[in-house]
Amino acid sequence: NQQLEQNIRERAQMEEAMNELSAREQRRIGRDLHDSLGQKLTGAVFLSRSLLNHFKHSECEQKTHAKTLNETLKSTVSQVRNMARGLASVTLNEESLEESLEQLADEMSSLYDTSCTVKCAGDLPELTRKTKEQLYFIAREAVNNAARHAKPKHITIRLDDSDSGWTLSIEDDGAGLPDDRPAGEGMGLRIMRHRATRIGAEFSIHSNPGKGTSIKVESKQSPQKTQKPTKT
Amino acid sequence: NQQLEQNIRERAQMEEAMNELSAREQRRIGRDLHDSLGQKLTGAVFLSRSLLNHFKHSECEQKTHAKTLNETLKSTVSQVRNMARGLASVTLNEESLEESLEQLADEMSSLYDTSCTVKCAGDLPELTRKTKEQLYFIAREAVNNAARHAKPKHITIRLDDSDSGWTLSIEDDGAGLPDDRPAGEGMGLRIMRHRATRIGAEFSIHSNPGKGTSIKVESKQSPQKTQKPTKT
Amino acid sequence: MKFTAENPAKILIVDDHAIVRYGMGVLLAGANDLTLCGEAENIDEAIKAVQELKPDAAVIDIVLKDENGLDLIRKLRSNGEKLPLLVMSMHNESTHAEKALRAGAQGYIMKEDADEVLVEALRTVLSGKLHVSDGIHEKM
Ligand SMILES: Nc1ncnc2c1ncn2[C@@H]1O[C@H](COP(=O)(O)OP(=O)(O)OP(=O)(O)O)[C@@H](O)[C@H]1O
Ligand SMILES: Nc1ncnc2c1ncn2[C@@H]1O[C@H](COP(=O)(O)OP(=O)(O)OP(=O)(O)O)[C@@H](O)[C@H]1O
Ligand SMILES: [K+]
Ligand SMILES: [Mg+2]
Ligand SMILES: [Mg+2]
Ligand SMILES: [Mg+2]
Repeated sequence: NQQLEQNIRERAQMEEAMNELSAREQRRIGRDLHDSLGQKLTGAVFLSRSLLNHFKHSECEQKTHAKTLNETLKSTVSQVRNMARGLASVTLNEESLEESLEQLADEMSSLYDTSCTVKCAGDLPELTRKTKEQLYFIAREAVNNAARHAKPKHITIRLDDSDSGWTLSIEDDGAGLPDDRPAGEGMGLRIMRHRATRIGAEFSIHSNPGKGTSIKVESKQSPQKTQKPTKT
Repeated sequence: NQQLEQNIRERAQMEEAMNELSAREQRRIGRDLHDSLGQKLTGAVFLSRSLLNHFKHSECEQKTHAKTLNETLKSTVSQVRNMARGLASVTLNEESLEESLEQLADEMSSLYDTSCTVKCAGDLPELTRKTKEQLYFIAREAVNNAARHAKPKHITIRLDDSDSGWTLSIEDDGAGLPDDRPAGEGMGLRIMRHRATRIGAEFSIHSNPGKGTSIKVESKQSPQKTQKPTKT
Repeated sequence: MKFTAENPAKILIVDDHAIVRYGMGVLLAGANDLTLCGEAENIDEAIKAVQELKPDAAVIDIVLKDENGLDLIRKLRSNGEKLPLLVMSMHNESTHAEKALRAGAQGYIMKEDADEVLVEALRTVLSGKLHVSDGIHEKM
C-alpha cells in the first residue's frame, strides 16, 4: 500500500517534470520564432520593399510579383510574432509579471469588445519564476473565460500584497457563472485550480448571477520573503 | 490516508491531462508552421526566384538584393520545416507509426554519421494513437541517445508482433552504457520508462561494453486486439 | 537642419541580426536625403559608433541578444548624446512605445510596418518631432 502510494507519487512527479520540459521546449520554440525566424523575415521584407521601389515607375509583371512578395512576407512576420507571443508568453524578454499582465490586458482589449486593466500593488514580494509563470497562465485562462463566457464591460486583473504574501484576482462584471453548469468543472477551471496547488496557493471562485465573477489565487505563506529570491 | 492517496492520484491525472493538452498544442503549432507559414514562404521563394531571373542579364544592385532575398527565404523554409517536424512528429500528415519511424531513421542518417534502418513485422496489431505516439517518442529518444553517446556504425529500429501484442526495440552496435553511469537514470531514460508505463508496457535496457545497447518496450497484453480500435 | 541629396543625414543602424541591418541599409540607400553611416550589433559597438561617426540619427532594436536597446538609449542620453533615436521592434507598440519614449527615444516603429514607415519616421525625428502611430498618439 505504501509502495502503491510511492508509485503514484512518482508518476505525478514524472508527469510534472515532463510538463516542465515541454514548457521549456515551447519557450525555446517561441524564442526561435521571434528572434531567428522573425528577424530573417524582417530583413526579407526590407529587401522586397526595395525591389518594389525599383519598379515604382514601371508597369511590368515583376512589379506585381514584388508587391505580392512584400505583402506575403509582411503577413508572415505578423503570423510569426503572434505564434511566438503565445509560446514564449511570460518569459519573453524576461519581463516582470506586471508587464506580462499588461500585455495580456492589451491583447484582450483589442481582441474582444471588453476593456481590461491591470492594478498592481507597489511593493510586491519577489516572486519565483515558477510562481510568476503559473500566475500568468491562471490570469490568461481567467481573462479568456470572462471574455468568452460572460460578455462583461470590464475585466480587472489585480495583484496585491497581503499578510500571507500576495493575492492575484481576476474580476469581471459579466453574466456570472451559469446555474446549470455541469457538476464537474471544465478543463480550464481544473487547470487553474491545479496550477494554484502547484505553487502552494489557495484557489477560489465567487460569482453573482448578472453581476459577475471573481477568481482569486492567494499565497498561503510567502516562502519568497524569507528565502533567497530565485533569479528570474 | 486514503484521502491522501486519492489526492496524489488526482494530481498525477491532472498533470497527465496537461501533458496531453500541451502535446496537442504543439501538434497544432507544428501544423500551422508546416501548412500555413511553410506554404507562404515557399510561395515567396518562387516569387523571389522570378525577380532574380528578371535581373539575369544585368549587373545591377537589385540583382544582388534579389539573390540575398532568395537565399534568406530558402533558409527560412528549411528552418520552418525543421521546427514543424520536431513539433508535429508522429501525427504530421496522419502517417502510420512505421512511416514516422522511417522518417526518423532518415533524419538520423543525415544528421549523424550513422546508418539507421527500420524493420517492421508484416501483421502488427492495430495500435491506438496514444500508443503510437508514445512509441514514436521512445524511439526518438533511444535513437538520439545511441547516436549521441555510443558512436555506433548502425542503429536498428524494430517493430515486431509477439504473443503479448507487439515489441519495439532500438539496437545499436556502439560503445554500450558506461560503467561509471551515475546511480540515477538521466531524464531521457526516465521519460522513456515512464512513457512505457503510460501505455501499460514493459521497459528494459540491455548493454554489452563495446558491443552496444538495446532498448526494448513490450506490450504486456494487447488490449488493442480485443478493444474496438480508436480512430487514429 | 535640412538634409538634402548633397548633404544627406547620416544614419546608424543598431540591430543584432545582420540580415535586418542589410535589408534596412538597402532601403536607406534608396532615399537620397539619408545615408547609412554605420552599423552596430550591441551596446558597446553602438556607443563607440555614435562617438566616432557622429550620426545624425540612429535606429535601435529593442532585443539585442542578451542586451536591451532601451538600456542603450539611457546610456547614450546619460553620455549627453542628443541625436534623435528611433526604436524599431517586433514588440507590440501599445505596450512598448511609451517605455521607449520615456527612456529617451523620439519614435517607435514596428518591424512589420518598418519597410513602409522607416524613411518617413526618420525624416520626422530628424526634423525634431516625435514619431508614433496615430493610435498610440491618442493614448498618450
Ligand atoms: N468568468 C466567467 N463568467 C461566466 N461563466 C464562466 C466564467 N468562467 C467560467 N465560466 C463557466 O464555466 C465553464 C467552465 O469553464 P472552463 O474554463 O473550465 O471551461 P471552458 O472555458 O468552457 O472550456 P476551455 O477552458 O476548455 O476552453 C464555462 O463553460 C462557463 O460556462
Ligand atoms: N545507446 C546508448 N549507448 C551508450 N550510452 C548510452 C546510451 N543511451 C544512454 N546512454 C548513457 O546513459 C546516460 C543517460 O541517458 P539519458 O537519455 O537519460 O540522458 P542524456 O541523453 O545524457 O541527457 P538528455 O536525454 O536529457 O539529453 C547518457 O548520458 C549516456 O551516458
Ligand atoms: K541614400
Ligand atoms: Mg476556459
Ligand atoms: Mg538522452
Ligand atoms: Mg534583435
